[in-house]
Amino acid sequence: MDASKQLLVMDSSPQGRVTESTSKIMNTVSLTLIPALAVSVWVFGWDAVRVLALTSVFCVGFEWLLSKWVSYKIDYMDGSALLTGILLAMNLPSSSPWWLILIGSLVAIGLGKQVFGGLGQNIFNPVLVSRTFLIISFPVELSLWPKPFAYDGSTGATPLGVLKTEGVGALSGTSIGDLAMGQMGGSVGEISALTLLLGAAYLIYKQYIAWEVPALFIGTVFVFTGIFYLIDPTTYADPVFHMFTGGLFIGALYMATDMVTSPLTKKGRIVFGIGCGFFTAVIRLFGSYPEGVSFAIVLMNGFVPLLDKYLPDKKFGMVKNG
Amino acid sequence: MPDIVIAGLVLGGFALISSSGLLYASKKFYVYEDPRIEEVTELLPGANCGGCGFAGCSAYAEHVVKEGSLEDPCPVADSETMAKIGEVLGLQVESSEKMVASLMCHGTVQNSELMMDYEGIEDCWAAMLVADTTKACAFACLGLGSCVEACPFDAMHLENGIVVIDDEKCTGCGICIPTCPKNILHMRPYSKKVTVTCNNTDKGADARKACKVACIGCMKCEKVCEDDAIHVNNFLAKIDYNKCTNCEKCVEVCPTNSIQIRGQEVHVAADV
Amino acid sequence: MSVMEKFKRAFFTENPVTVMLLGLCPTLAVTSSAENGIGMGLATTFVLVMSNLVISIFKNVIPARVRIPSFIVVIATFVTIVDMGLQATLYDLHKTLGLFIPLIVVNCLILGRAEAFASKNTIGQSLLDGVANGLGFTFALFILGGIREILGSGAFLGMPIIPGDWRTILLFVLAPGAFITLGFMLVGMNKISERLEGTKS
Amino acid sequence: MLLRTFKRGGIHPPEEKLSADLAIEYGEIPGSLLVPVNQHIGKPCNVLVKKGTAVKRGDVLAEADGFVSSNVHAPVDGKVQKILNFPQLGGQIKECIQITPDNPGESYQSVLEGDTFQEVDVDGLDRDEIRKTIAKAGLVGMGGAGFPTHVKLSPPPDKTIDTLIINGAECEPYITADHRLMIEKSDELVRGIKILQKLFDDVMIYIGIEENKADAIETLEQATKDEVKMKVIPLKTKYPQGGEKQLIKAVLNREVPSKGLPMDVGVIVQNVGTLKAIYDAFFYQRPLMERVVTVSGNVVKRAGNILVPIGTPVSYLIEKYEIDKSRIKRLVSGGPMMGRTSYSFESPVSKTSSAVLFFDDSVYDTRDENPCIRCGNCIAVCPMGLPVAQVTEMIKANNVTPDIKNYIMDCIECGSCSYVCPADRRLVHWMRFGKNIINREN
Repeated sequence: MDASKQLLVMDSSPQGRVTESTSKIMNTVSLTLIPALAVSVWVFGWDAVRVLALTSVFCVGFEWLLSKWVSYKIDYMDGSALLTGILLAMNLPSSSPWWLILIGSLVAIGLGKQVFGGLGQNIFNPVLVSRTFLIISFPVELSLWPKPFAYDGSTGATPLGVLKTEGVGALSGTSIGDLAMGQMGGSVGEISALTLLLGAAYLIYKQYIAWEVPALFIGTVFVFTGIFYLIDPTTYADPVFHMFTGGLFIGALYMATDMVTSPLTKKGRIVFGIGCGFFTAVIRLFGSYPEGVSFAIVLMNGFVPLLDKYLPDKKFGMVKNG
Repeated sequence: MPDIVIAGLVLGGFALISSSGLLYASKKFYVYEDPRIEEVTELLPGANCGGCGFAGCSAYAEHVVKEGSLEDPCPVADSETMAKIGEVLGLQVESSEKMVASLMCHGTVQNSELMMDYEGIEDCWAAMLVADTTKACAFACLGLGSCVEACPFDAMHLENGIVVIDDEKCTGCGICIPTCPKNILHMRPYSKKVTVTCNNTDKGADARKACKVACIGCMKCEKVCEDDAIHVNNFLAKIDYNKCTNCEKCVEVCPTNSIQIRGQEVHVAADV
Repeated sequence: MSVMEKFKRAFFTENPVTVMLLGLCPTLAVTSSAENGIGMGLATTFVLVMSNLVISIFKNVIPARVRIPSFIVVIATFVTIVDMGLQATLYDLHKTLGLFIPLIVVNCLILGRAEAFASKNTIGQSLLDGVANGLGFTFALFILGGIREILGSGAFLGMPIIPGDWRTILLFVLAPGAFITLGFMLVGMNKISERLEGTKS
Repeated sequence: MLLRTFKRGGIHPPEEKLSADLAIEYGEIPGSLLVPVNQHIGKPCNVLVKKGTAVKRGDVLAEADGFVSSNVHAPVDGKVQKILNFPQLGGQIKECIQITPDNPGESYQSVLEGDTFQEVDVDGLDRDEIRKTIAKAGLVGMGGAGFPTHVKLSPPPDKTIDTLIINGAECEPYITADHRLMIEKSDELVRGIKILQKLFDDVMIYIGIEENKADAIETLEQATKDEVKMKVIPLKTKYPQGGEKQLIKAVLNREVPSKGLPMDVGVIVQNVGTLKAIYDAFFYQRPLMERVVTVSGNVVKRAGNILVPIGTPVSYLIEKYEIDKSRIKRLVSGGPMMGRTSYSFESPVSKTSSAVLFFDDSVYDTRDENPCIRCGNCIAVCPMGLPVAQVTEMIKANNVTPDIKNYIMDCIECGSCSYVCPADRRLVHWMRFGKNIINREN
């Protein structure tokens, strides 16, 4: 063949693409987590950095190892494994020992993602699979939450934990402002609602995540807990407290909106958001675990294929014109 | 021991009632199934390839038993198996020779120049939506492997931009034939190794320009053939396998190497 | 078929649990420890062997159309014997296995062997088949229970083998752990048989 | 100004209308023309000429075979050199009639000036006569699909047509051929529209133009200001505004039913280029032998709109516009969103080639398909409301179920989904492949 002859490219239309790519989306999501991470470091000290570094290295590492082993192609540097690592760090207490992080990363990448066939194929959010796995398997480690600004490693319960064990009375004195800024015990990323909101607002602006899911998620929790607060304020905490404590914000803004495990259509996203909120509130109010966000999201993840199938968008031309 | 007697009587009576119910049901709801269907199914290769046009081997067995004839034989089974199936059905089966799929093209990228840098979906039909050919010859094998994908017996492979068929692995099921958008796969008897490896019906000069090993319709093969087995129609030679005796004279005489012996392909065209 | 081949098939190439996926209900439910796995497996083996024996003896007497109910009656008889026998001799094990002993009746492995093998073969062959498949089943349950016991409670056959200050993964003694472990056992099994087939051809 | 648009989906790719302000130029007659025999959707034509036949400009080279077919005329005086199969713009190989012109190099403008204008009494025209003239002139939809115009204008008697929409949306990037026609030939267009108006009782005419062509809107509003039943509708700049179904939705808020045609909602849509051709056919007795082609892309030194005879090879345009051949990686006929690639520089311009675009790798370089991350962008932008991600996965798995088929057949192949896919999945190609699977089954 004549090497100097230049062959024209033949391809199907369209002859153009947006500049988006999978790794760009993943990396942007990772970048928007920086403010929340900064607050975590401020509150929990260098331990938060340690957890973050370990989860990131382990998650990317496991993805790399699995890419050698499985029969399909894995692009371990596309940012998705890194994002899983960062989000996993945000779901763990900063006091997590290294082996816990190792197991958590393996579960997230292996069991949460690659057994289903890799990126895009997993039914459940890998990070939350890992978190629920760890909560069930290691109840001791996952209930020791470091106290804010106590860089000495002393631990205590989260506000929700206090609520569950000691009742509403024990909560007097916690100010909502402190909670919103993140001055409470909790896992690395779940503490500062405002910075998470900041990051997510950018993602919503970039249309990487749908606003319906977090809005309805948080709204449903607020309404549901509000109803019970109005019925009996001595037994149930007020809805604003529920809104700003625990993993509700990171769950609603970053976990429930995960592209792979949330519905494709607007209608599906609305049902998904309300469902997540409902289950979170039910678990928080009546369940045996103090926090229900991760269970609720994993539960609703299971419904996503059904939502996709039975709540499609209206097809053009389905209405007969008179 | 009155207790055990009562228990025995109760259970026994219950058993009696139940069994009469079963008896009634077995008579009332009996469905006759020809036992030969199972026999035939067991004789069949069991690959469930679908080459016969039925949904798997048992569906084919049901068909042949119901029809009581072997007019459309299992394309994969050898003649011995078909004879056995014939025995089950009480039929005489003429032994038929194994057929294999054969590509009527030798337009490797060396012979027929690639005309484009195709970057769409790796499938011949998908490529046909973008362009009618990928090579200089409009009749050539596209070399994207729709048939390779479809072959259930791993008998087809891509080599140098065309499909190469392994006669030993090919069972002659014929699944690949309709998967070719260029319609250049056909069946030939296993023992007849001489094939025309071209499907270009353009005039000689145009065909030659498109591919170095194209059939130019020069009629030399037709003249040399003593068995009246090869004919040129529409500038393309075609072998009648009922008459071909594998004498290989046409192979020797072909000026463009467009008649080839399977298993001994000449890959580069002769300089004419 | 030789005895060796029979055992190889039952243990490996056609293992009831990891290849045929038969009798998964007891497999998943009672294998929280290796001991439970063995107990369940042996109880099933007993029922399997005895029912195979009886069915192969009476195979010519049982009418084809009512064979399934007849098989079930035979199997149920032996399950009742096992249930009572365990209650009398190994009360603790009986308590852990609980409902799953009576549920052996509906284990498809037993009915499957009765239908596919014992009702068509000689007494000796059927006995051998029962023993081989029962032990294959027991073997799979033992492995599954063993893995779950080591990971979930840090012990093997009741003996602690992991240093005391190490944590065990609680999830593995719970039901999800059984599913996850079985899943990975199937993966491993497929990988091994793929490799063996590769060396053969 | 409240701009009309279709509601669902759509995208806004960079407009890149490089040649929007450049007047239509006239080409010369090239040294050799390849006139494709089959330039329309429908039955192929019967070739009437042989090698060596001398033809005059306007002679019928190939005759329509049946109703859904269209004549092909000789664009120049010359001699038939050869009849051969040749790759077209768009990749297919079709039969072509190669003509060696008598006067190569002659300005096409002077050829056109040789034609004589003849006033036609529009009111006196008979409806069948109009359709017959249009059929004889070999008119096809010049927007890209190439459906014979006379067929489109002959709806079955049970369909009443109350609206005629003139499609001047030109929503594809780069293309400006219709834009320039609307500015420079507005009076001709209006006269063409008046002929169509005769075909139907009491028909309202809307001219839909995207707002990024403000000068065209203004010119046509000027030209139609005395007409009661003609109205220019400015539309929002949004792709695919010019898709037939989307245009009807935007202008009239009527939804063409799934699997239906515009005439099911009482509408016929015509491209502005077709109207200019109708004008030529009636007032100059000139069949469809030429068209305005936009030459653009990112490797051209200067873009342009040029009027060339049909059959002009692309290599002529490359020479005329001094394009560096070695930089061309993609040769696209039509717009970048729906246009098809071609592989030969000798491919001829046909009745449906609205633009010839030249690109290198920097605009779009094919990347490998990555796994779908279910972002849902393809579904959000689909103007037809199809669950693209799921449908294409099913096609890929070769699992085309009846309800999937329903979705596939509604795809208009606008390319919005592929355009926004962050994982570089070839969604349109899969959709087209799905249609192919369905066609093969039938």
